[in-house]
Amino acid sequence: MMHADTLARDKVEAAGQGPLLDVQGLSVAFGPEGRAVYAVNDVSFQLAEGESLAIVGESGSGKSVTMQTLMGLIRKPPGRVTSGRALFRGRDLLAMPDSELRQIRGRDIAMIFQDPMSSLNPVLTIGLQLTEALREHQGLSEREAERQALDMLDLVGIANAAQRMQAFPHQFSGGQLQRIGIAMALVCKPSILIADEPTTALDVTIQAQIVELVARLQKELGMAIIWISHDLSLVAGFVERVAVMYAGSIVETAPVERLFAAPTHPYTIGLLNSIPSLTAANTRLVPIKGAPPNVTLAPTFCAFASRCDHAVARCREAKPVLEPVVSGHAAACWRWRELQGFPRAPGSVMATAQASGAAPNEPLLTVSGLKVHFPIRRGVLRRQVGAVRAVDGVSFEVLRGETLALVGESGCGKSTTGRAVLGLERPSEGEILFEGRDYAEATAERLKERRRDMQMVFQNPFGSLNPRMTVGRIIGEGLRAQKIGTRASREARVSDLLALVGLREAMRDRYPFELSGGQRQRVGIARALAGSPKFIIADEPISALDVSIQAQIVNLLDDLKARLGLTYLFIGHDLSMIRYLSDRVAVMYLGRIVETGTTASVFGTPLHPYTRALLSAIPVPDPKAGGTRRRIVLGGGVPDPSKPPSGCHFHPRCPRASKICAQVAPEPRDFGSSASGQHLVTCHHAGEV
Amino acid sequence: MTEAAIDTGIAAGASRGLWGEAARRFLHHRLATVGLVVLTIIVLACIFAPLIAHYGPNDIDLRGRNQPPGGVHWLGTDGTGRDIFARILYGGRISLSVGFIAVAISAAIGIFVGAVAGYFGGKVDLFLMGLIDMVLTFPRLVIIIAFVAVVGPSILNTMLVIGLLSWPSIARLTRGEILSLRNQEFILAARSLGTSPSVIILEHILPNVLSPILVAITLDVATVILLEASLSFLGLGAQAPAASWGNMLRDARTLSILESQPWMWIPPGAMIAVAVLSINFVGDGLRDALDPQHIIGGGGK
Amino acid sequence: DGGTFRSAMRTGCIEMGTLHTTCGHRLDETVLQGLVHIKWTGDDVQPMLAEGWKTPDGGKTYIFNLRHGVKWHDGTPFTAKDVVFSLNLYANPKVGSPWSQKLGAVAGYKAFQDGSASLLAGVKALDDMTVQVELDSAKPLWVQLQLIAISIFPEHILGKVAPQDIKGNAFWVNRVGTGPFIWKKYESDQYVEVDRSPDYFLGAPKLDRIIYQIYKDVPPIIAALETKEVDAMSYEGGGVPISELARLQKLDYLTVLPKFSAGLPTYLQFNLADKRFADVKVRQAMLYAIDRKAIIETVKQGAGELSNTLFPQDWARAKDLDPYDYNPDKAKQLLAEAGWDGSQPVDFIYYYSDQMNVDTITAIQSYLAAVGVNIQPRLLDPAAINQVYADGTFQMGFFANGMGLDPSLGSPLVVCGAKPLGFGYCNPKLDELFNKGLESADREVRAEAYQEASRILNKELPKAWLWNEVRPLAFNNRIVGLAQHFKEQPLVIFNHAVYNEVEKWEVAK
Amino acid sequence: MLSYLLRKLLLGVPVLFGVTIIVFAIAHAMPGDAVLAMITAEAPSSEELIAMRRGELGLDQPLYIQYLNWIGQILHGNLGRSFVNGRSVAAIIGERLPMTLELMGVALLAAFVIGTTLGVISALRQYRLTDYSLTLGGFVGVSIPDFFMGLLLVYVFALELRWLPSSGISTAGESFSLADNLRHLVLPAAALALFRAAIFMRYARAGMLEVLNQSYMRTARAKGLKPSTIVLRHGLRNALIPLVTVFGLALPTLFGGSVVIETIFQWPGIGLMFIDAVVNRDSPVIMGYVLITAIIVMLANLATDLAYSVLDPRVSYD
Ligand SMILES: Nc1ncnc2c1ncn2[C@@H]1O[C@H](COP(=O)(O)OP(=O)(O)OP(=O)(O)O)[C@@H](O)[C@H]1O
Ligand SMILES: Nc1ncnc2c1ncn2[C@@H]1O[C@H](COP(=O)(O)OP(=O)(O)OP(=O)(O)O)[C@@H](O)[C@H]1O
Ligand SMILES: [Mg+2]
Ligand SMILES: [Mg+2]
Repeated sequence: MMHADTLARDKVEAAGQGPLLDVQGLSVAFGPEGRAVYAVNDVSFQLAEGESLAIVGESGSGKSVTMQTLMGLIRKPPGRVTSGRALFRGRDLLAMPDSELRQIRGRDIAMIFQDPMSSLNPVLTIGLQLTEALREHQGLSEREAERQALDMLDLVGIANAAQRMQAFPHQFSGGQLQRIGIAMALVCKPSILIADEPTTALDVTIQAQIVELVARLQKELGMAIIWISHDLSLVAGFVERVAVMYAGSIVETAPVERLFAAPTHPYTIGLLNSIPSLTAANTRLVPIKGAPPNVTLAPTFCAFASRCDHAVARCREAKPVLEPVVSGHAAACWRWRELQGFPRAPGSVMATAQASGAAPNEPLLTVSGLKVHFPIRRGVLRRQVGAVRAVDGVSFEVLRGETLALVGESGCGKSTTGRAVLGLERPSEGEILFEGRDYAEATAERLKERRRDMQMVFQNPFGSLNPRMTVGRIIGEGLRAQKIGTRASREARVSDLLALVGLREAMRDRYPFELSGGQRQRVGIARALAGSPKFIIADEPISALDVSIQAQIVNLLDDLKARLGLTYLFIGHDLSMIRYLSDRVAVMYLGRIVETGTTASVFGTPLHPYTRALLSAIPVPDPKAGGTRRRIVLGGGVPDPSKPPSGCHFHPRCPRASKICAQVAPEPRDFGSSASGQHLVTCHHAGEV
Repeated sequence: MTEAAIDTGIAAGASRGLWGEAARRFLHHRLATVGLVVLTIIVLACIFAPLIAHYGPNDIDLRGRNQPPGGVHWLGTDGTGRDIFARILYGGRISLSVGFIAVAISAAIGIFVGAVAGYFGGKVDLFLMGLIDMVLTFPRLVIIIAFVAVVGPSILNTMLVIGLLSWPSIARLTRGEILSLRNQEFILAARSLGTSPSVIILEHILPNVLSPILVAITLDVATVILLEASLSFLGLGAQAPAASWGNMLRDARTLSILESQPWMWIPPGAMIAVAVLSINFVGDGLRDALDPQHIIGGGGK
Repeated sequence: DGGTFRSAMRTGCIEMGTLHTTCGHRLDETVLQGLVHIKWTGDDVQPMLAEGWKTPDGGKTYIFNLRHGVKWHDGTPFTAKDVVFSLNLYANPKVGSPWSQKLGAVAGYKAFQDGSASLLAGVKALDDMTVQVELDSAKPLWVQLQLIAISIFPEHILGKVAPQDIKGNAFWVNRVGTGPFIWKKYESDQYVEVDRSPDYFLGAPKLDRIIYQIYKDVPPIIAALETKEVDAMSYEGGGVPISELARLQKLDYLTVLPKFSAGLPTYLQFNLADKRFADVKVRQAMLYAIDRKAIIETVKQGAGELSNTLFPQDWARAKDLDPYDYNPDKAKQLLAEAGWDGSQPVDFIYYYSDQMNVDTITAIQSYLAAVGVNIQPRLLDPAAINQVYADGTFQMGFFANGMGLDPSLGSPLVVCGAKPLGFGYCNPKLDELFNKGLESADREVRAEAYQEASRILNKELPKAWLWNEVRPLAFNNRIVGLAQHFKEQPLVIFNHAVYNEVEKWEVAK
Repeated sequence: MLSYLLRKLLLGVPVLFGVTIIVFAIAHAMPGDAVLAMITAEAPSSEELIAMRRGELGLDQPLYIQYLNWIGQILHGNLGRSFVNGRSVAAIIGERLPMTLELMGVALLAAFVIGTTLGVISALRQYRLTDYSLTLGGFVGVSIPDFFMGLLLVYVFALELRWLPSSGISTAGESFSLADNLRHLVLPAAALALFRAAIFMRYARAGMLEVLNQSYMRTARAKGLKPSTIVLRHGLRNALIPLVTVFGLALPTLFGGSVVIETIFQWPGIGLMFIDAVVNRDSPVIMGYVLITAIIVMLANLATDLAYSVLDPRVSYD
């Protein structure tokens, strides 16, 4: 059996003809006929040996399902492949029995999954998880398998790999886990690597590391790559070809330069338009209007029609097929020819978002010397033996009516700061003044009052909504808790809020799981707005969303700021978005703020080495720039916040560190001018060029 | 048009309250509905036992003892000529009420203690865990004998004793679930809105930890119905002439009856099994119904 | 090879020793022995370690001539020292044996009890092989009534043990006796194994060994009988439960003796301190209300002998007793006359929880309910029963008492001030008759006294006499000499010696 | 880890005090006492004798003094002497505990292995015939009380089939052999195990269903592993974690169950001892039993915690 198999493969390889992977007319549906979800509709694409292909598209457009179908990983039932073939080296993956497919999985085609933490088995050592596929497929001895796994770990840059083989997933940081996931996919040296949004959950610096890593490995190992993403700018730098998916179908496919230069399908155009530009600041973002497609309808028309400015009757009657635009570039749109003349960014974008009334100068919130330490207890008597210094001396002001952005690597203490401001975390030290008043010793009643004025949009759009409450109840919860208004008036207020955040009234009775990420995020915002607060802490409200939805939300926040005069503390790590929406920026590193200033001055003249590194890692939605930009890749990971380095926390990773940095913690110094406003930098070497 | 489709899809379930929606989901769960119907039939039959059974549960007929099932006595008679069918119905009153009420007591205590321990943590948790360990190691036999002596034997006391002794497992379960839930962001969100701890426990935590607890509760009902039989052996529980499924089984505890008079033990045994099975299906249904994410009709096909 | 006899035994008192408990005495019949032994006919005693005895003064002084040449199983000769030691041991207040009362008639017993004497003055060794026992007053039936169930212990072993340490002493799990079998091995809650003693003074046993298998529960014994894991379910096993009778009767390798063993009067107990039961009409009504014949025929499957008075012995019962035949109308009438308030429930205690007795109580409850007496049964265990008795916190109950060999043994149930079983009943006439019964050894004279007593008990019903318990026994036919032994005896007294002539039993080839 | 264990053990001390105080009080609330329990009609005791025996046993003292005396003994490492036969409680328990542990150990293990296996199979075949049959069987299993299950097993395997002996731990009068002992063990262990296997099955099924939906299961499949490896190595390991709690909770109930089963099968363990002690109001033995079982339950809890940390590396106790 095995023998014949190998023979067959050799034959195809010898023939040297045909693509490595040839997917033809693949359709996948979930659920019984009549109530089906048409997740993938007539998808065809080819992948040549060593080629790198990106599949982009909105959340829910069928990217993952397509790939998982190829790997035989979708659950059947409810999943079913309704048509199509997927030829891998001439053999149909969809037609072969599972036992045969098993031989291909992991060995010839490997996959990196979206969420590293949950796709690694929490109770097995990563050593075992790395070697088991090797031993299964290549019958290697334990030693040999371990050796190869070690090599692979080294390759993906896990330091001290030999020791870490014995560690369990929870002992790694998110970035490390993602690399382990990559190593796991690569150990068997597959011919195809499928990477399913492997970086969405990570912050820019790590994202950059991983993209770089995969690109390098692809060259070294000569494999073909399919990289799934919803972030066009991310893939721009390193793939050769892009396929854009929408509602289960590929709507456009082209070489990457060509796609950015001459997008043809209106959806692709929309997608490109929603990306904030690093160069043109303070223009309004252009999201694609409307909601993501409804894939429960049979694919008999153009699914994008309802959101398309150019849709005509025909679009609603028949489904367009992929037609070649030029060689290697195809689009599925009835009107692509007519649309080619249209400008890429439709209409000049509206003017600045900072239309708010009062000049932002009077401080609404003043945080000084804030420390939040989480005790680490050990021993029989639970003595405190140390502390996680999540926030370690943070001072900043938020002025009335402005948006202050708090940025920094994952785990640097941004959320903790936010929670402390809100009173959800008890500060170990420091003072928080809101409208000039300190609430540290406030009674429960006074605290409750403050909570009317100050609200938070939580980081995790799913985790922060009770899965068993309807949207209406979630939004109204604050009103009930604060006993605001009557039952009827609360209902009315919820309706208003729904409208305000752009959700339809019908959403009121839905459960969180029935919402898309963007909708969930808006529910979170509506909930925060319910009590008419003056101040909102928005904790990474957009990091998990795709660009077009990000654009929607950012616009919403802007509108609200303008209409209601809100003040924001915006936490995030997506710098391009932050640059777009904030007035001032504070950069955090390991529990401390290292640089604060107006957006323009921080982005224009970053003075702290860490800020510079961060900015350099921002992906640029331009395939040409991607290769040429100099990226400062920081060594190592974020240090353990319970044992922060002495002196300047950043010195072990700082390219500019000198002796003094290891000994003395720098004080903030103002490098601002009257034009640029205050620009505080906490670095011994700031200003030295 | 796609948007319209979404809207109509939602409108179908317009104004879905938490419970109305749950009820609708429940009724879509086929096994759960069957369980509920069976359980309802059993409960109604027990309540209306006097109308259904031709005989009283304690009407003895010494000359007509040990009769096999037949036209007169549908399920036969026992060692003193009592009608088994009637005893099953009347016995169900005791067994089911003991099962439900004792479990209700233990679930109430267990969930309360577990929730408090899990939510507040620290010293409270330490103290309550000690309490749980203590109750877990109590020898039931001694406690029951002493309890009967002090308060006297009655069904009410049976329920009380069982309830007071069997809550620790549910408390542990609840505590564990809550520990893992306590730091979820939606709890933080509720706190930040100024929601009070009691409302947080009731509205946010409990609905989300209910599913494993429901499994434990449904299994507990069976255990309790059986426990009542052992208790009546010790003097607590249903006293001599009164019937309960458990003590009907216990009365059949001789080799002769086991071998040649199966009509004395199969009916009570089967009733326990059917009741427990139905309760479990209802529990499954309830669990799925309270979980909006569960695909309707996914269970029990 | 004489083979093994396996007998089921329901007891856990081996470790405690026979001095402190009433259970486990059957074992002593095969290992330890007394001066005398009950005859298997159940109506007299036969000499054992005492070859013979005489009483020169009509029952005040007894002189026992001990058997010569008897050796303890460890080889030490048996002498009068052992007898004197053993009787003192029973009476020793520091030992605290419940059997102590059996020697209550011996001279010097009081002084021994209150500490003014350190020995029983009335017990003396006249020489190595002769023992004299002097009583406070003449008791012509003393040997027959009191000396049974008193085993003689080896002085050379137990004499070294302090009296307060006798209970639970290692001796009890490694007994040294003079009987037909030698203690071999004891496994707690499992079995006792005894092997034949070739030197037994009545002749070497034919069986090689006896294994007493200990059971707490009855169904396992029935199963073991069926699977031939045990050979006998006899007294020490508690008798075959009625519910399993039919099943065992079907097995051809078993001899089932359905009507054997009695001497257990079963009755409804009244708390006479409670006003509701003070009127004799109420008590009589209870008996009229219950169809005892039906209960015996059905629930008890014949395992009961209708009785209308205390004594199980035929000769002690008058012939003209009121039969209290089933008559619910009469019962209602009597209750009405007594002004019975049927709305008040009656607290009714019991402690036999086996199938037959629970069925019986069910039947009684149903019969009583039919005449307006609403009893509410309450199951208690022995300790609780004794507590309830001591406190008098009950109204009615269902009980049986082992009466044993002689009608005189029934007195603790009914004489004035009897504790704990009297419950306020007192009739001086009756007490007088009981005393009269003990003053003579003449059966005729005694019968007259007891028959008169039986009439009083029948009329006044201090307890409502229901029946005498009959317990079926079952034996495997492979043990020859056992079942036959019982077949000859129409009604065996419950306290009857079982292992009488055990040396003659054998395993069928 | 070590300090965690120490801390747990230290915390156990007040719990043990609590248990013993409460049980002591409750045991004395039982009607009757050791002296009354020994009275029978055959050998009625005088009131003086009763008083004397009470004095001897210390039952005439106030309850708290009795408890203090008892605890004093315990602190000297002495469990006291049985009221009934005067033997040392430690010796009695020492003799019998191994029997009970053998029975319970085998039963628990069998229940766990059988229950888990069937639960996993049931989960893998969710909503198919196998699943339904196992579920039904499981519920019939939890509907048969220990005492009836024991009888049923005896009837079928000892009486009808004659495969196994009906009671005892070994054939009486023969020298002990392990094979003989194991033959005797089968029925009582099965009677104890079946009910619990059914319960384990329910939990194992739920746990496995949960695990099957986890993304690491998909990863394992994506690696092309054998189905058996996927289920056993990746699935079961994770499904076992919640089961460990149920396992720990089953232990105390097993002590209760073994009282019944030891009686039915005449298994001479501490359950049989305990029931005698309760009937006899033998409070030193009752208290000895309570103390020992409480300690065992607590140690088992600790072992559960350890097993937890072995099975789930994310759990760390420090
Ligand atoms: N098991 C399933 N049952 C029903 N519908 C499903 C199932 N799995 C996926 N779908 C649906 O199929 C569609 C495509 O899902 P898929 O996961 O491929 O999206 P995606 O493009 O990977 O999105 P994302 O960017 O959010 O990962 C979605 O509408 C999804 O709801
Ligand atoms: N309750 C807690 N106990 C102990 N450590 C904590 C606790 N909460 C947070 N931490 C630690 O404090 C540090 C800061 O956490 P925080 O959530 O504020 O980071 P963040 O900047 O919001 O990161 P991200 O971008 O990943 O959300 C982290 O190292 C985290 O592990
Ligand atoms: Mg996806
Ligand atoms: Mg955060």
